[in-house]
Amino acid sequence: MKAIIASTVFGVILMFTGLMVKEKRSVGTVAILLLALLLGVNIWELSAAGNQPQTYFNNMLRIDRYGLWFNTLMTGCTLLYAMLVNKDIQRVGAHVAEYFALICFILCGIYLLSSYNSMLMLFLGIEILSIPQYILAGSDKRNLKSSEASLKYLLMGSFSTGILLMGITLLYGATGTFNIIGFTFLQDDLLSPTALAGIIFLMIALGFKVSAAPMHMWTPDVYDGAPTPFTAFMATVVKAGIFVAFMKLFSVGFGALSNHWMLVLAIVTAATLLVGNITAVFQQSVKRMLAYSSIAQAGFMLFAILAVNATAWQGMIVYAVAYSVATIGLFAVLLKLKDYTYDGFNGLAKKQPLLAGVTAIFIFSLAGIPLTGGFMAKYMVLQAALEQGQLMWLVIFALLMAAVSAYYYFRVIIAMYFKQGNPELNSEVTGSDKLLLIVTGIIVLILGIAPQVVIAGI
Amino acid sequence: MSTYEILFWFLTVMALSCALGVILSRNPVNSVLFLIATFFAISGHYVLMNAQFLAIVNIIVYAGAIMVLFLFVIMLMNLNADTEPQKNRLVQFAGVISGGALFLVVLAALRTSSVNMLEQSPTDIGLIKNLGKTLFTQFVLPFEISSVLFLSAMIGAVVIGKKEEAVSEVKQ
Amino acid sequence: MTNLVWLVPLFPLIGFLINGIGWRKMPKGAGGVIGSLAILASFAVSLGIFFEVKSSGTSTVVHLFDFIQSGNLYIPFAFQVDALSSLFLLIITGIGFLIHVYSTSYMHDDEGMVKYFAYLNLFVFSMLLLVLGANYLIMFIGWEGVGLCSYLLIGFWFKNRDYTNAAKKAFVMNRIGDLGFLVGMLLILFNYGTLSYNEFFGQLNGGTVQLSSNMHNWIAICLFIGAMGKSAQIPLYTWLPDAMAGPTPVSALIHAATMVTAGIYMIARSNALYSLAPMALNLVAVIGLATAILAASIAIRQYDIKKVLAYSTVSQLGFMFLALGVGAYTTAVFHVMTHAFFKALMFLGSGSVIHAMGGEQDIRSMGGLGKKMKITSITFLIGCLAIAGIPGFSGFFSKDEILAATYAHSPVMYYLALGAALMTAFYMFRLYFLTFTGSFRGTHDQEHHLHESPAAMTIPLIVLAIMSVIGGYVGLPAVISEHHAFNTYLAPVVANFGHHHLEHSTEWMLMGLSTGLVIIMIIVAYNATKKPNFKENTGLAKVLENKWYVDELYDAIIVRPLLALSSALDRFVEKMGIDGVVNGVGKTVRWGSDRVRLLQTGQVGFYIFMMVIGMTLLFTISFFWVQ
Amino acid sequence: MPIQYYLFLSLALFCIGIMGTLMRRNAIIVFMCIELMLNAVNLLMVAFSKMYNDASAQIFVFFIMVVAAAEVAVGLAVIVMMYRKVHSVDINILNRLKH
Repeated sequence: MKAIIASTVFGVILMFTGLMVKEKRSVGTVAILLLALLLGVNIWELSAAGNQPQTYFNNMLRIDRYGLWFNTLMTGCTLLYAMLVNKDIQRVGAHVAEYFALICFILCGIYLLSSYNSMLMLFLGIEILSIPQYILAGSDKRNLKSSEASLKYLLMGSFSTGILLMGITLLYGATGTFNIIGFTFLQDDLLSPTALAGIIFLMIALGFKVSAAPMHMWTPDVYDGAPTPFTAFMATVVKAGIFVAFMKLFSVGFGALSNHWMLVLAIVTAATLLVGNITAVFQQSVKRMLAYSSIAQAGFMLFAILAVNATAWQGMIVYAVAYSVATIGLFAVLLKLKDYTYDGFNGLAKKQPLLAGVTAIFIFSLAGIPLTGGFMAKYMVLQAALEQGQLMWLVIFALLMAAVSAYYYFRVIIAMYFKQGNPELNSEVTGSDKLLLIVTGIIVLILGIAPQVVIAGI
Repeated sequence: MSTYEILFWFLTVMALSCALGVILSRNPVNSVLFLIATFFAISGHYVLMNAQFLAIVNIIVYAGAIMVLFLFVIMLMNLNADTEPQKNRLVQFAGVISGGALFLVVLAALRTSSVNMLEQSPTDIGLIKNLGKTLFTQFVLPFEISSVLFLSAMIGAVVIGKKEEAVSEVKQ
Repeated sequence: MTNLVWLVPLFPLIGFLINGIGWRKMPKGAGGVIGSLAILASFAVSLGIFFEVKSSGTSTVVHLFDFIQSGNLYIPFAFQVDALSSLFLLIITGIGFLIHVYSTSYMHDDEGMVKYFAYLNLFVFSMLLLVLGANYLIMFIGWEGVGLCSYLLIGFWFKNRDYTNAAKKAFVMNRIGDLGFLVGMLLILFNYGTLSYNEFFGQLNGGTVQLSSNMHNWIAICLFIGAMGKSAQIPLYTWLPDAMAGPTPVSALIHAATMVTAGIYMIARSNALYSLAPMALNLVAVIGLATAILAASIAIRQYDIKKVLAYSTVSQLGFMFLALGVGAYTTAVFHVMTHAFFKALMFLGSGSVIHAMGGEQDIRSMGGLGKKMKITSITFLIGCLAIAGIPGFSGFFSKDEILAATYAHSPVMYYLALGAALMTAFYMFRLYFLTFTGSFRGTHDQEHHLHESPAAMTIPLIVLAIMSVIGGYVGLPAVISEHHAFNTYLAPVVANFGHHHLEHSTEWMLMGLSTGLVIIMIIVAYNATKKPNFKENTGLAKVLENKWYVDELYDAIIVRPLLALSSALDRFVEKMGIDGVVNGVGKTVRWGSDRVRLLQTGQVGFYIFMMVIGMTLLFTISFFWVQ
Repeated sequence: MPIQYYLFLSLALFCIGIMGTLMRRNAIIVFMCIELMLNAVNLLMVAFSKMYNDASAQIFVFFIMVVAAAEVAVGLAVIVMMYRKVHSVDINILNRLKH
């Protein structure tokens, strides 16, 4: 609760900062300070929390340790993100304070999503998460692609909101409550079709937000068109937040009915893995490849939702952090380059060995090579799916797709290490940039060697 | 047929036909007007279901504010039927077919769902006093939180709507 | 000493970090010295561990820290120190050290030398991790690590496009194999709830969880698929010959001490599982045998000195898998050891030759090098004698043991394996004679340039040559000595070895048969290469010219069919069949990607349309198909 | 009146809205069709509220309107921004980003 209040207050403070401080750099500094403070608030709230979940405001929120820990981690990722791409955000447009305020509001949405107990809060959380994203996607007003991305995202996002609401309504019609713990479904031993229809609608709407196939089609265009610093945020922390909401709904709310929705979600997962990995192979732009890769990674995270067990919860949090950190790092490197195609990476190892080195670590993590966080994350979600028992075929399929993913991820490594070229840099790589990238790389490695660190906090 | 039923069917037919009008009329202004009519029909349904407060809000907020905003934007852009581009027939047909298929599938799925009768007796849950109480006790958190939503929408309108000088890519 | 086992992988890791961080600034010599010293230190510790394990005969698990602990899943980061792993430690660090020393001289002119040593150290580190891990997950980490390092090292000379493609191929094929390993690992975890060797094997041998042998077969086959990729067995072997693109010492490292032996190690380590999975074991034997024959026959027709060696490795690995498949686990490990000696020797020898020839690898341009390069020539000859299985050399003991075990298992397989062994003798000596005897066929410049390699290169050759001779005496055949030191040493790890009980007379007979035939093959090879003729068709004039009728007879009966078989297999089975299928998969993916990509039309309407279609389908599935 | 009638009416309006989004090229009209979908949901929500005699559903409708208003504000801003650049609100010309 403290974090929710703090995030909104800080957002407002940032807006006023924009009014009073004209220099972009100072705004950036204030934003980073406030995010650090927000992280502090999160830690404070986490340390004060007991083991029992706490409910607030007539069961609107139900805050448990998992949610608080997730919030803390995601705030930490956001802080890392803000420090890494601070300068690039300042380059996007004139309204730097507003961008950071929107990021604060998005965090507020994530806090709601990790602790909602009423469908109303889910709905509001998703909207608080989405509307700032539409704005951030369109914030580079000099660039037509950015506006196009924004409009596409807005139209499709609103469409999915309609579907989400239809799902919530049907579910309410079937159960008479908005409270996800209070759902009672069984009518004469038969799942009421209304409820099942509601579940499917919700699956589609949330699947849209996490870019699961066939609702994924907005993802490449929006991620490609949006200003790169904001793509980095939208593809990582935001996505992780929605995943936790997705998981909470399907395991707390509908967990008992898993045999009714599991097959459909398994099909969605398979389609997501297939489309994401296969389409990524042919991309020429690394930014767009990362968009498809985020679809592919979403396919893996869907395993955690499918599994409905304790390992899945742990796997989800490890995955969220490992994926977010590696992707943020990769985007930070990408932002340093002028050319976002694979060719833009040619010969990077010669010119910027450190940049190339950390990029290699991030790529290894995304591809799931052992000793990086990505491997542990994939391992845990697949393990969770196996514990579930019926998903062997899907796990094997996922592993096959992971092998395909090596192809497009390693193209980056080949470009950096095995090709000649002279990559042009956008801006100078300063000492602090290097330090931050090294820290990011170390986090990825720590997650691979001792994922315990993340799990222990739950 | 009771008055209630007559009203129900009248409003239903009105809502559906006006909704079809929205998507079929070529002139955007007509579409807006049809949509407003649809909202009125839906408000009528609200009244039938004793949700008077929502009926009024629907007319004020939707028909009154939101739709006027739409109308305003359309007028501003000076869009009329002649300049309105149409999708080709095949795409329109595909749209109708897929939308219709979805409708039929969901309809078939929900056909067997339990039949509950709506109570005819008037209740007072839809009255403003009752709703106000619920809103400010049970739903006070969402009420407060929605302010964040508005705040970000406001920022959005400012950030996005404000005119900025150079545009790198002009119309092709 | 055992408790210090963590030092063994630590030294190469430190070496990697120092070289890896400082590769742009450090002088070349320093990189080589640091890299070599790191491995030497590991070797010293390994020796200590080896003798301790040898004297005590115990198996210890050294727990370092908790790796994963979530729910009922507990995987510690622990090392297993026992006879098997300590033996592999010795092979890896010992031969690894020699290769490092050799590299200091071989790579001296390369600008990326320090980086090279960083990769090399990382390679050794990964392999040590693979061997030391006390559970399958640690093994898998090392498993992936060696795949990655081989990728980096094969593509080390990345300016050549083919080389990077070879690197990519190696990596992708390894990944395919890894998939099998991963599935097998997950199956173990799913069924037994543990990945630790001790617990898993304990469960297998009468623990609480009892499973059908069907499941054991599946797990074993999945693991074997992993081994196929890493140890280059049909159909995943084509990366290994292509992997010749890397610097020659790397080939030596990959082929002799690390990487390819991982599959053998894994199956030998899992012998408790394989003993319960007869179907999988048969598969291992058949695949091993087929690989041994196929690769040996292809090697006959190769002209690239490293390609011949590469195919011979594939073939020898086939022999090892054959040994595993017939249940002679210790014999397979024995062959790993002897093979490590002579194959490292030959690769380094070929490196010496290539060095002297100024980068030339085609044996058609060599010949008569023995005069100029005495040490290389003699050591290479020792390697050839060892791999061919001439009595007295290490290869004889291990190969003979494999053949004997195969005979006990199935005489038909024995004859096939014997055929492969004979082909081995043929192509190895063909290689030797073409390279080192006769007259020089290269350019004048090359001839002028010929010289013996410096001491840093020849000393490892000599050491390896000595090992290639004496390495086999730790495992004398039963007919000579009842005490088999090697088997005794491995006994605590491998429960049931040597279940072939052949009559002594049979064994003598088999030994005599194979030795005799091998010597005949060597003579055939000598005759076939005495007058090297690399033209495709030999006209009538050639026949008349030829005084040796025997030559022609050999040629007609043995050499020609062998060559024909070799080209046919090379052309149809490998290029079109196996490579075609493997590459075809890649092509299909790319083709699919290109098509699927076009769905992304950029039209919002179309996107929503797809969403609606998808929604309709999902509704249909969940309401009308599932229910 | 059986709840089914409202369910079907609402679904019909909802699907008309979907058809509209698929058929029209004018971004504003597409946006209006989405509003139509939201209203269909509202209608159903009120019907269920009546069925359960529960005020919370009506509050939910209230929040849907709130969110819709916010979305419209941002949406129209984006559409206006787009219009300023390309002088059209045709969604078919939004195809710089593809493949």
